Amino acid sequence: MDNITKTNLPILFERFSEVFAEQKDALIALDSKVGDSDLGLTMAKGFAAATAAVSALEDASVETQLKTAGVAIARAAPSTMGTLMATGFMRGSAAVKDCEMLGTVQLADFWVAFRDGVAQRGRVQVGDKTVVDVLHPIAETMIKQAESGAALTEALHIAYASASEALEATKDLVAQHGKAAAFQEKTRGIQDAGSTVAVILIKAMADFVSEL
Amino acid sequence: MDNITKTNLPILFERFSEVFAEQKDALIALDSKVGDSDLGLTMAKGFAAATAAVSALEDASVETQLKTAGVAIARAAPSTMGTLMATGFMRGSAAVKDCEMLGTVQLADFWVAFRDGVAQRGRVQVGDKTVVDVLHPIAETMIKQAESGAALTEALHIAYASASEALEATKDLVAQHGKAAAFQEKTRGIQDAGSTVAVILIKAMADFVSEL
Amino acid sequence: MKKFLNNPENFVDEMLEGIYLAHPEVTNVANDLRCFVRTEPVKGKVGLVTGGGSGHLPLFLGYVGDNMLDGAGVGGVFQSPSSEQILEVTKYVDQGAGVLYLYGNYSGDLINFDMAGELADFDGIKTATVVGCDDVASSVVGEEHKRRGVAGIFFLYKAAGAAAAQMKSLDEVARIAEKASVRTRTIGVALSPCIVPEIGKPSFNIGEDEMEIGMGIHGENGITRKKMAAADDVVDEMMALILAEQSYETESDVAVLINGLGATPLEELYVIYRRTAQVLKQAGANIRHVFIGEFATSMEMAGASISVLKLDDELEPLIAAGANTPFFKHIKF
Amino acid sequence: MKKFLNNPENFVDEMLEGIYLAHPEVTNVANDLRCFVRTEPVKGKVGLVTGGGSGHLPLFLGYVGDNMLDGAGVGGVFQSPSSEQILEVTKYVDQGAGVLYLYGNYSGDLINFDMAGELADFDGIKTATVVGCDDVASSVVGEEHKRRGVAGIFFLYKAAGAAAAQMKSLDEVARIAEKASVRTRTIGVALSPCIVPEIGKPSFNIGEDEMEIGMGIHGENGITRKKMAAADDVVDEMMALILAEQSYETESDVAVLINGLGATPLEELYVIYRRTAQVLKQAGANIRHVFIGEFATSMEMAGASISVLKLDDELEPLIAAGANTPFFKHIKF
Ligand SMILES: Nc1ncnc2c1ncn2[C@@H]1O[C@H](COP(=O)(O)OP(=O)(O)O)[C@@H](O)[C@H]1O
Ligand SMILES: Nc1ncnc2c1ncn2[C@@H]1O[C@H](COP(=O)(O)OP(=O)(O)O)[C@@H](O)[C@H]1O
Ligand SMILES: [Mg+2]
Ligand SMILES: [Mg+2]
Ligand SMILES: [Mg+2]
Ligand SMILES: [Mg+2]
Repeated sequence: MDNITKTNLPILFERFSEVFAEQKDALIALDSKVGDSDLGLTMAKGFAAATAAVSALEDASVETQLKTAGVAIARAAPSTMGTLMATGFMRGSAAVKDCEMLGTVQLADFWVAFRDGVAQRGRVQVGDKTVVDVLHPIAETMIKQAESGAALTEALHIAYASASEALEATKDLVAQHGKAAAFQEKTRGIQDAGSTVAVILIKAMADFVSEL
Repeated sequence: MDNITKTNLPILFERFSEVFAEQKDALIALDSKVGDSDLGLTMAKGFAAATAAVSALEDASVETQLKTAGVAIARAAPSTMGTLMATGFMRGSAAVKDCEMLGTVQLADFWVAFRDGVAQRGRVQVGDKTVVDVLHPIAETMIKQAESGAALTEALHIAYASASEALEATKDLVAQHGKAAAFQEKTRGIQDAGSTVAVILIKAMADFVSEL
Repeated sequence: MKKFLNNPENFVDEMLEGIYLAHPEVTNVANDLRCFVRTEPVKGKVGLVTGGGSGHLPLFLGYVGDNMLDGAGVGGVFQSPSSEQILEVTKYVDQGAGVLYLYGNYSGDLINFDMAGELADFDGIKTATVVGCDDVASSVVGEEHKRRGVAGIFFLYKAAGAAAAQMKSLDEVARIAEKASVRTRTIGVALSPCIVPEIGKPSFNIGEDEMEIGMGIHGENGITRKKMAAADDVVDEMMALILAEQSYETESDVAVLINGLGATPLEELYVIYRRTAQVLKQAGANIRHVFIGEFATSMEMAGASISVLKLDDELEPLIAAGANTPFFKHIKF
Repeated sequence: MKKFLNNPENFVDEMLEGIYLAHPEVTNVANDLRCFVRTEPVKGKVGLVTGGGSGHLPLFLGYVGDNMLDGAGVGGVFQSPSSEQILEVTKYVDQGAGVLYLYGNYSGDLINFDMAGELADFDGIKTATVVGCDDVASSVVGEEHKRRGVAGIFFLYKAAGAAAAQMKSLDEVARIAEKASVRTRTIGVALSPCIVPEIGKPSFNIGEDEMEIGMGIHGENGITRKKMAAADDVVDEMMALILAEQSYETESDVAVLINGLGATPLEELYVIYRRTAQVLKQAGANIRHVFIGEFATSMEMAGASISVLKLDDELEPLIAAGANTPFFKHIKF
């Protein structure tokens, strides 16, 4: 089936938890270069909490599940990326209010709201070397795929490809925000840690839908 | 002449100034072992001030000159030894109140009052490894010399000899007072700095009287 | 690591336990030690909430008290509090007149306070936000909104706190805080790094004979690193940066804050003030209020900062007003 | 040497210039910056005069103000003021009711205060003396009069200051100060040395991982030097020394002072207080008053001290009383 339903969502979050647990040390290492080394820890904690909160719900709507995940991440991971991911899920949930299932069109809305929420909360623009540099191509790709009527699996894989490319491109940028900003020119050449998180998310989502 | 008169006193103080200026570095070195290295400085300053104050007086009595010296030292040298020397001169001056000149008997009274004043002000006893360990034999020797009717030159030289001996003996003691007390056992083997000052004083006085 | 602590992970919570034991006039809500509030909120008053990382005492929680703030979200050392903690503090502090968020301009804090404000809005609590961005070393003129918030936030607390105590409206208190923010400039100098307990060693170094002018309170890059100089010369160099942005021709009244970063002795802060006062007078300023001591620290960092607030007739009496918190007491003369 | 200073010889005088510029409520007499007094003496009140070396701010001069002291002789760093300076302060401070000398038990200070008292006597001014000797590490029980005076002298200032403000007689104020002295115990721990400006380097060392329990505020020998331990264990070891000399069976009310020596962050002082409060409660004490911060420092030395004053019905309200000096403000609740 080429849709995510409210029954699938708890399993998707479990998948998120698993990959962030796997990527924990890699993210810590990335964040240690020009940050405070907490990113692996906070993402693992945040998504574990989201999974627990979502699976504790009973027969909840897509919107409620996404919102619950956001609130759980905010509580468990009060770091920059924790709160931004929480914001993303909360804004995304509002964008798919009343949707019974998430296809390409709905997930395009979700990722646009996710990106806009993060950019607004973080007060950043594309090119500032933040997670938004990857969220932006994800959202834009999803819109295009929705317009061209692409199936969800295909759309997500294309979005993932554009995200990977954008992640690679963050190496050429100089950080403008957060702890990394203090390192200025030294951040050039280093892949942005928060952007890596966004790639992990879209890849896990694409893989999950492929297997549905 | 075997007496110190009010006309001699300003010259005696000049002599004191000279020897403390000469001994400045030696006293600094001594005080640096278990103290704060200020003794050479404060004694040179104190006696220079005493000399200036005494020579500024016009036809003053023995008592006034000695007291003026004490006050000047207190003002110029607010260190432990500075204030103690000031106390000694002030108490000594009171002991020779109304004396026209200082012979063996009067100087015995002077040194007894000097010693008692310092011991009382410093709250110390003989054997505590302080200046009193040298002031004490000076006072006691002067009393004996006065009782036996010795001439001043002779009395002062005997007092100087006993002072030198007592100074040497301070090496065997452990400091109980002042900054040195914190060094405790480490003070053993080291000659007491304040006691050295007392020896310098009595020697200068003896030499001065010899030359009268 | 030479610090008085037990398990580094418990450092912040044990510090808070000590504070609650010592000062019954403050307490915590939501069963979370890090949701720090005044024990007795003032009915009908605009609530003032601050927050930020630990390691800066008396900043931030130290200014919660009479005529100052009402609550603070307490983060880990140099970490933001969570939006949920800020929300819980907000809910307790709100007395129907709304809540002003007043904190330093750092990404993590901005994000979490904004989030908390959004959540508070769902609960029908009106919030407004003013951030301290007084550090002249952290962005050029024209980009003031990008500047870090450092010790000068004390003046924002003082002014807004006194205004709120006069039962002014949320808009009014926010306007006054914003005005104090726009009129405050700070420049710091660091002589040594500090140690975050969970890290256990200095996160950067400053050479034996070096200082860094403009370094941030978490060790962020400053303007220049150079050989340590005589106090008067250091002050002159620092004050030049402030004087480049403030003139005392039309309004000459100022308030000055000389802040120690942690290890610098109070004696040295007065040596710094002596020169600062000379420089300010020379520039035509009239020093109306002076605060000297530790107001915003970086653990045991050695160094100091100078903040100058240009007063006007509205701000002056608010800075003069009395205040009483467990960490800061000001008696109006 | 990383310090904010100009010519080290001028350090104390420049610090004083900074203080006088900042705080018009204090001034100097006899054309000597080091003769430190309240600008407005209180008619008919017993004068309280303290003094000692510089480098310990807010000790000593920082406690000159309302309901506290009236004057201080200011010495060089870690040096006694001169008897003449003390005398000048005494003359200004005397308002006909006599003057109490209240200072720490160090040779140089004893000698100079005694001398000043003798000179004051010539001028017809009645003086009395009480010295702080609260440091349990510096002499055994039975030899308490030989102990060094450290941070606990704050309690003597507080009690005597409040008593004098009630216009009690010199004998009464001296009796109360003496009672506070007898009932106060302090124990300190040092983690690092400090630098006297004129010397320019640390005058002793403490190993990277060591602490010295009982070290004096000028670096005098303590009781044991050992490996740095967890905060709770350090406090337990320190408090054992105080509990060996105080019991809370018949009288249980106490006042506690947690004092930072200079470089130790306030956060850590609260971690220390947390455990101190636990230990005291366990021992049956009832903590009525708590003071936490820097009250008696040693320049930039890292370390802390704990002082405990056993209260009685006479001392309690005196410790509770308000006070207002440029460096210490206490608001009575
Ligand atoms: N203002 C911001 N807006 C959006 N993303 C940001 C912002 N600041 C930092 N980031 C992202 O957050 C990542 C770091 O996240 P995290 O480790 O949680 O930060 P911190 O440890 O500083 O709280 C960065 O790599 C960047 O992608
Ligand atoms: N309480 C005391 N009574 C008498 N003499 C003392 C006392 N304390 C120290 N001394 C003497 O003072 C000498 C040190 O003098 P000084 O350098 O002036 O002391 P400080 O530098 O500590 O003020 C010691 O060598 C000792 O002889
Ligand atoms: Mg991080
Ligand atoms: Mg972080
Ligand atoms: Mg000496
Ligand atoms: Mg300090």
